[in-house]
Amino acid sequence: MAAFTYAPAIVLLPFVSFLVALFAGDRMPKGGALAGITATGGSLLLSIWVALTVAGGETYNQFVYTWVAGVESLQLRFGLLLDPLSALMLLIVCLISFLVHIFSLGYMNDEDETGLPRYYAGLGLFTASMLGFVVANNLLMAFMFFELVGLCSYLLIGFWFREAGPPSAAKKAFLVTRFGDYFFLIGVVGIFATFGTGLFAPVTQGGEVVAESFPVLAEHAVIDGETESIAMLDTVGMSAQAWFTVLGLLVLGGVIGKSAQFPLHTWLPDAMEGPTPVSALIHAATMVAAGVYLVARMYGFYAISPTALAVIALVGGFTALFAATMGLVKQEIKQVLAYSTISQYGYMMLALGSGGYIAAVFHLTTHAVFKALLFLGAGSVIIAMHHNENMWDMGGLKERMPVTYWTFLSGSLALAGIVPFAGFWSKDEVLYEALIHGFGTEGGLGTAYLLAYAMGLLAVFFTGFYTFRMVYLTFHGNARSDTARDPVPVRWNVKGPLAVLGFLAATIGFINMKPVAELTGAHIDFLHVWLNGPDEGGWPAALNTGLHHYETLLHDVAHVTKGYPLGETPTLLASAGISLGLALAGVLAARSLYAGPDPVEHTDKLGGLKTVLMHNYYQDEYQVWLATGVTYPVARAMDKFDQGVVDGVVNGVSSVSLFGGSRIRRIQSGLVSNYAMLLTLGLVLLLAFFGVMGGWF
Amino acid sequence: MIPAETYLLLSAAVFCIGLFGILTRRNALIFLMSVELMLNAANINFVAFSLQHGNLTGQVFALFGMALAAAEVAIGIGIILVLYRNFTDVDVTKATTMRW
Amino acid sequence: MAQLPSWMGLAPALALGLASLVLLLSDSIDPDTTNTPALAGISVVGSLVALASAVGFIIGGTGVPTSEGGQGTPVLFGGQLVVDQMALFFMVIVASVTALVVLASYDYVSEHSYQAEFFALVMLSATGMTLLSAANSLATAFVALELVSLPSYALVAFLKKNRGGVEAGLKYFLIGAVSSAVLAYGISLVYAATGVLRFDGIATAISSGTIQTIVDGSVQAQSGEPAVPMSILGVGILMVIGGVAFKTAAVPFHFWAPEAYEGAPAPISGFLSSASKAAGFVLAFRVFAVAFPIGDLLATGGAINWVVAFQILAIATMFIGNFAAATQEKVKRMLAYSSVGHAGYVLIGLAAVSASGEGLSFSISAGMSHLLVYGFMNTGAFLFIALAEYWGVGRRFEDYNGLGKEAPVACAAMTVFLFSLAGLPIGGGFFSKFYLFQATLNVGAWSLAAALIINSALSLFYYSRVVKAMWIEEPTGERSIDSYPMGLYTAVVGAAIVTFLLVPGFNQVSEIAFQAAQLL
Amino acid sequence: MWVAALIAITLLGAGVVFLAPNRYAGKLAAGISAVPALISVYMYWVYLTQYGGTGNALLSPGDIAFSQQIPWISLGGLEVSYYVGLDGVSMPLLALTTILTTLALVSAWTPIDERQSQFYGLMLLMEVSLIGVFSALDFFLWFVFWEGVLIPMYLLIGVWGGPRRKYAAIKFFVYTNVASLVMFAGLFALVFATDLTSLALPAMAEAFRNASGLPTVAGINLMTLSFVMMFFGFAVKVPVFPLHTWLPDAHVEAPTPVSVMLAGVLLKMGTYALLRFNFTMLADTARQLAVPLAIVGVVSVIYGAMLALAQRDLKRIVAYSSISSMGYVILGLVAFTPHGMGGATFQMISHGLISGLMFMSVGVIYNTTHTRMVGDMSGLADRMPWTVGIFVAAAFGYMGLPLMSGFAAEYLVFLGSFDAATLGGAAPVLTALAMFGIVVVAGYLLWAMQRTLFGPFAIETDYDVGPAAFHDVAPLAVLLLLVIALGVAPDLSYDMIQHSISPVLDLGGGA
Repeated sequence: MAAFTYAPAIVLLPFVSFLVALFAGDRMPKGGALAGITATGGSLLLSIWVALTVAGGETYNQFVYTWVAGVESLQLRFGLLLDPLSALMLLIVCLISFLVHIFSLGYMNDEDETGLPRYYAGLGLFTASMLGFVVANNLLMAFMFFELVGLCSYLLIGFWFREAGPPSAAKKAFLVTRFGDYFFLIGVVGIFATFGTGLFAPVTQGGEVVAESFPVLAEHAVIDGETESIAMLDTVGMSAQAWFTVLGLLVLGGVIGKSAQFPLHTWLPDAMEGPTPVSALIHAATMVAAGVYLVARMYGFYAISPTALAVIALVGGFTALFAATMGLVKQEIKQVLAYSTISQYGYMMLALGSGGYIAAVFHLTTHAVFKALLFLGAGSVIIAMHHNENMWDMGGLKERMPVTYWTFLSGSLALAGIVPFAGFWSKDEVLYEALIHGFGTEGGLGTAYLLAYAMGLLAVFFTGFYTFRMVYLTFHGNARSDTARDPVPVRWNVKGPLAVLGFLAATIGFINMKPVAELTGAHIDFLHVWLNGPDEGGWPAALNTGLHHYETLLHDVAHVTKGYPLGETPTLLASAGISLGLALAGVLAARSLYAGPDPVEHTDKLGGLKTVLMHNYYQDEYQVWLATGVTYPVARAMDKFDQGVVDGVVNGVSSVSLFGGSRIRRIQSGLVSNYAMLLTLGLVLLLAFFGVMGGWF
Repeated sequence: MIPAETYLLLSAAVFCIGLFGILTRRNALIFLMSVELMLNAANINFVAFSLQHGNLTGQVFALFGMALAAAEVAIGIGIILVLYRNFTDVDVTKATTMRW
Repeated sequence: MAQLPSWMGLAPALALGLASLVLLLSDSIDPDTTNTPALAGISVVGSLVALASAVGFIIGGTGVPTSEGGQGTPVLFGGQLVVDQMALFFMVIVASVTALVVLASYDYVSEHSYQAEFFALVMLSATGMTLLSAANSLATAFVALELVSLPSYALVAFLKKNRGGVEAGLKYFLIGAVSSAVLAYGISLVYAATGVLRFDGIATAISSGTIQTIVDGSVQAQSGEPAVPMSILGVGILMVIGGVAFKTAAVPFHFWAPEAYEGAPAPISGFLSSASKAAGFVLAFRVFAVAFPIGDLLATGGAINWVVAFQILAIATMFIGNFAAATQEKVKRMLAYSSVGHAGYVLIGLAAVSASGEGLSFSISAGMSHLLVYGFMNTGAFLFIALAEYWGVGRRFEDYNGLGKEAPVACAAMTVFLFSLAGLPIGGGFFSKFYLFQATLNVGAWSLAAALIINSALSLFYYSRVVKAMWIEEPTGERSIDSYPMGLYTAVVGAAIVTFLLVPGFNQVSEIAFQAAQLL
Repeated sequence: MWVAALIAITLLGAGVVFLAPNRYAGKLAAGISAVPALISVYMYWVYLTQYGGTGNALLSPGDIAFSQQIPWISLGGLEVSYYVGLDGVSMPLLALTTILTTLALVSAWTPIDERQSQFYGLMLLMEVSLIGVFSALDFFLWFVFWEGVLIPMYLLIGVWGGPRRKYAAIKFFVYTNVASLVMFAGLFALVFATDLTSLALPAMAEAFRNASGLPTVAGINLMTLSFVMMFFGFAVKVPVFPLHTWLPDAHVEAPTPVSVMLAGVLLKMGTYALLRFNFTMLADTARQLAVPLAIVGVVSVIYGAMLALAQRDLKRIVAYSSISSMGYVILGLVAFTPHGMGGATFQMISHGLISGLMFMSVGVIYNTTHTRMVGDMSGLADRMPWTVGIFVAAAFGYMGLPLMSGFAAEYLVFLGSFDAATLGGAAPVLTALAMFGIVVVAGYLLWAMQRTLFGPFAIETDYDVGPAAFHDVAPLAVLLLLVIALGVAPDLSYDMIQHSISPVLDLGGGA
């Protein structure tokens, strides 16, 4: 338990490094980088300790700080939930962040960038926010750190604020994700209002539940019909399941924004304006991962809502395919990676939606590694290329930067899903889960799964294609520019992180080789075991966050069932074979088109489709149009209305009064005879009035 | 004895004549005279009803009224005099520098 | 305190009258005297003695019946004059305003000839006002009223070479003459209908329905008990209302006011719009509360419900005065119109009466309180105008631009006056207006309350225009202020201090006013 | 005694500053105002540690902190007294007032360069009235202070304001005064209908609560009519759509320190009064009218935010966003839930700090660049990094960034109103609509920041654009720290607020 006592330090250490870098960074060597490295390194060690403790079967879910005590009302508290899922995520975040910090020494310090304290402060806060999000034991705390993550992305994407592009991209990133967070916030408020708690897992003391969690309450309401205590249902006039679906979808809004799912993915490619290490951090471990992690975190809540599951699966599948097609035609190395990120998170969503909880977490893990690797590799290339990111100006870097090449290749194979690299195992499992649940589940949900599966499968081919198009254009063939012929060498601080990640990208998939496990019967699906926990008792019983529990819910409530069209093992092998085959097909297609010494553009062959793809299906255009073509004119019109009508009425009242005044004063004509006349008239009128009233006449 | 209504009619008539003068004449002096007529209409009432009621209050008031009328004329003439000096006219409608 | 002889009750009036006689005497000895300090000194001493004696009497309990622990009410000349609390209250107003005005006039007239006449006329008019406060009969009231009016006609036209002043004097005089003729005729009709002029006698006649007479100072029914002809009485009352309306500058007898206030020397404008108006109101309050009791009038029926008349007049006066003031170009004329508007507010004192005739003493005390506060804030405002005229600052709003930079103390005082006039709680004006408002709501007179609110809102706009000019605008032309006249400054600052002190001290004022009104 | 000391010291200080030479007036005034600020912080501490459980000043007047009562006036049977005291609602507002005044005075050192002694004197005079407004427990006393705020404000805008200051000043002055009069009339209609003998607020609250058999005017119950009139009167001050049009003009024209006070404290007078009068004294009527009132609040939120989107002037943007923020307060108040009303009150404090911070930051930029137009400048971050840094922090505070006070306030309001019984089935919908404000606010603030603060440095000006002076940035930093402190630990204020709110919620109305 001692590890848990120090767990808050995992979050606080990077936060301290933020403060140190911000206020003392310019007086420190390396502009505060060392503080960040120390802090994330410390956090990494503590995370490992926590993970080991969790591996020992212990978990932790306690409140640590009372934010709002609440008088005769809800208490709002911060707490830590440390279970296998969050322990795993802590490891990922700390590791990536640590490596990114080191890499930044090469990418930022060695390039003599200004504003380093600000940079490292941003990284520190970013890491701290993400870690806070990961360990949050309730939805409110999660939301708060989720928002802080958004702030940090704004600060870091807009790091080069003296140029025009980065501030704009930063604004877009924050704004688009804020739009998603709007729904998330409604969801958070709604869940608190509905259940009176935002806990992800019940808090227990001495075996007694002292604070129930909302997924458990929801479960009781849907399965056991315990809805008396949920007053909100009467207010909204819906059935429990329908209302929970609404809430779940609202929360999903935030997920779609942060994890860059369709249609809120548009911020992510723009976010490439930030420094490349930041991109690595955002894509691999922090911001984008937050969305998917959130769904996994409160998976029990989604598992009871088939509609929400279908939406998640479809959004994920569609995004996977959609983003992959856009990645086909990009010319800049980071853009390709950006779209691949969107696509890969689509797979995770697909997995979550289709009941593949393990698959999603698995893909999250492997993706974190290989995507960080690819970005850092790209960063290395960018250093070498004097910050020219256009792949058509590269070529032939393979010989000049071997370390970068081989590690990048490792990452690319993982991304493309080539056996035995990490991405193959996880992506295969995602597709497999979608497939078997699609066949097994009755009704619309099953159809949705199959549709999502189809889209995900198709995306595998595109993934292989664009990944190796990138590899060939960047590293193979002849150098197409002077800088590519004479690239700037990179130092250990770049190569070191690449090497670590390159190794991991090749091997991390072994933690859950499900096909192998199935075939051999060996218990080597470690991740499955890790997240499943003991089948009876232990932490899954206390926290209700175990895989077994989720599968029960999926089966009992959403009726997600497995189906094997070809029998269990053949289906598994067929699925793996198809996806591998498609991935290889993509790789080969790329090779055939771009592998030569002097590759040429083939995009023109796509005709009109090229234009559409280059413009990203006009997604940006319509969203910009919504902002500047609709919202802004409406605002202008309202402003006119305000100035003209609302203020006009106010000014009108005063004008009318003053006009009345200017008329009334005309009575005073200056002629004393008129005065006498009016005086007499007044008297006569009074006389007449009272004469009639009093009956004098 | 002449009925009281007759006096009332007489005084009302005198009052109205005075009022008519005020409304129609522009010469300040005639204006002043018209006011005197109105005041005297009141005096008629006082004297007549003093007799009617058999007490002297009315008559006393009439005496006061005459004295005050005289004082008023004195002030009035003075003002009309300075009016003439400033506007070279005793037309009450000439002095209209202040209005609205 | 030993029982004083009853004539001592008139001490305030006597002090003022004596001062005016001394001034006249000095004038006849040395007609061309320009010994302003002496003349102004006599006037100030006279008015301060009057003020002191009036305040002393109020505190001493004069006018409060001995049964209630007071000194009793001095009744003089067979009931023609009574010195009750209300009389003393108004004597305080008149004496304070007079003191301020003569103090300010010290600087204002020092360049002019006929100074002794000026001060003598002011003091005579003030004497008339104090007498009017105590008048208990239509006869004395009429005489006192003329004593107020005649000197003031002359005062308005005091600057004989000033066309505006003369024109103002003429208009004031002509309208005044017509109005006093109307009043006299009205009095004659009341006399015709009731046979008496003393207020209590008229009240007896109305309540008993028979013509009265006075024998040896006591009111008796006339032999044969002839009935009061109600229609004649009604016309008479209406014409008395007319006479009162003139003095208080209420619609439709207000036409003289804007011109007279604008054309007259500014201290005189202040004198007329504060003291003279107060004198008109004391007559109105006394006549209508004592002589024409609304309860009896309603009970006997047929004559006139004068409350309705005052409601009409009050609303019309408020609206016409304030709306016309809103768009004026000259500060003084704006104040003149606002003075008309304030007459409308005070008329609520006679208008906020319930259908059964209740609430009169409450509303009258509200009107009295407002008049007292108004006496300071309005006089102060006009004296500030006098100061501006003294400096040769123009009359228009623009001419006041940036004055706050050169004369911050005076302008601060003016700001207090103006906001107090508008009814902001920076001066007593807020409380007195609230008191009036309370009076309207007390009897459920919604229309009066609404008119009060609307006009207060509007008045804030035009008062703040002056503040804006003084403090906010930049000075347009060259202007140099080279002297800071002692007398004017003392008067202006004094008035401002009193206006401000009436915020915490309003309680005393309202209590005395309420007591005075209840004793009627 | 404490409150009287605050008032007396500040008033005396105002007098001293009026007489001080212009050169020293600023520093003198700031020094003098630090005294009431420190005293109120001490009082706050005393309250926090000793009066933790004190109830509402209007509903449980027996045990009110720092109370003092002295008879003053008796008007026709109405007893008026000098009666002051503080509870958990007014204590934070009082502290906000005194602290913000001191900071605003410091921030005035740079921009105010003429007639300083008058400026600082008037600021202190205004502080006197503001202290009075939040501590008075007698209606008349309260109203005297309430109106007393307007006169210094009128002059402060009018004399030291921008090009259209005259129009703005008189509009502000007349508009808010008309509103006060309407409120006044509405309140007193009720006072006279209930035979009150005292104008002490607790007495009024009790009388109104027990009022029965009230007359109807034009078919409307007098209680409802009075409620509407009072709401109108206070809503102008808040301001609430469509009674807001004085605010952008006043804000834009007012000099920075005055804008700070206007947005930071003066607007809160309106919501404070709404809470005290409409929602405490007339709680039953408020519950009945909850849905229309909530709609007014929600419309204000969206309308203000949309208008802010259409502006180019930084100050105007913040001004309109204030309308938006105050809409949340209305929404929270009508909810009649612990977090709704508490959150609304907390939002008063929070918005006071954040909007003050925003206006101050804009002011610091304006002092340097002499323009506030979004299109006229870009890349200021290059030249004034600390100012811009704080500006960005403030803007995110305004957008409701967690761990800053704005988020706490808004979240609590939403939490309180989402299932408010008073709003019935409309509660979630209205709350969700109001929440959309957080998207729009991000839109216009981010847009404005991108255009002005970031990008290549460019501005057409003859002035030297460089870092701001220390005394310009220091108040910003203090405010930012307060914003973060309240965001991290809302209970520094929220606990006492809730304790004082709960008696209001316990009042009848079936809650």
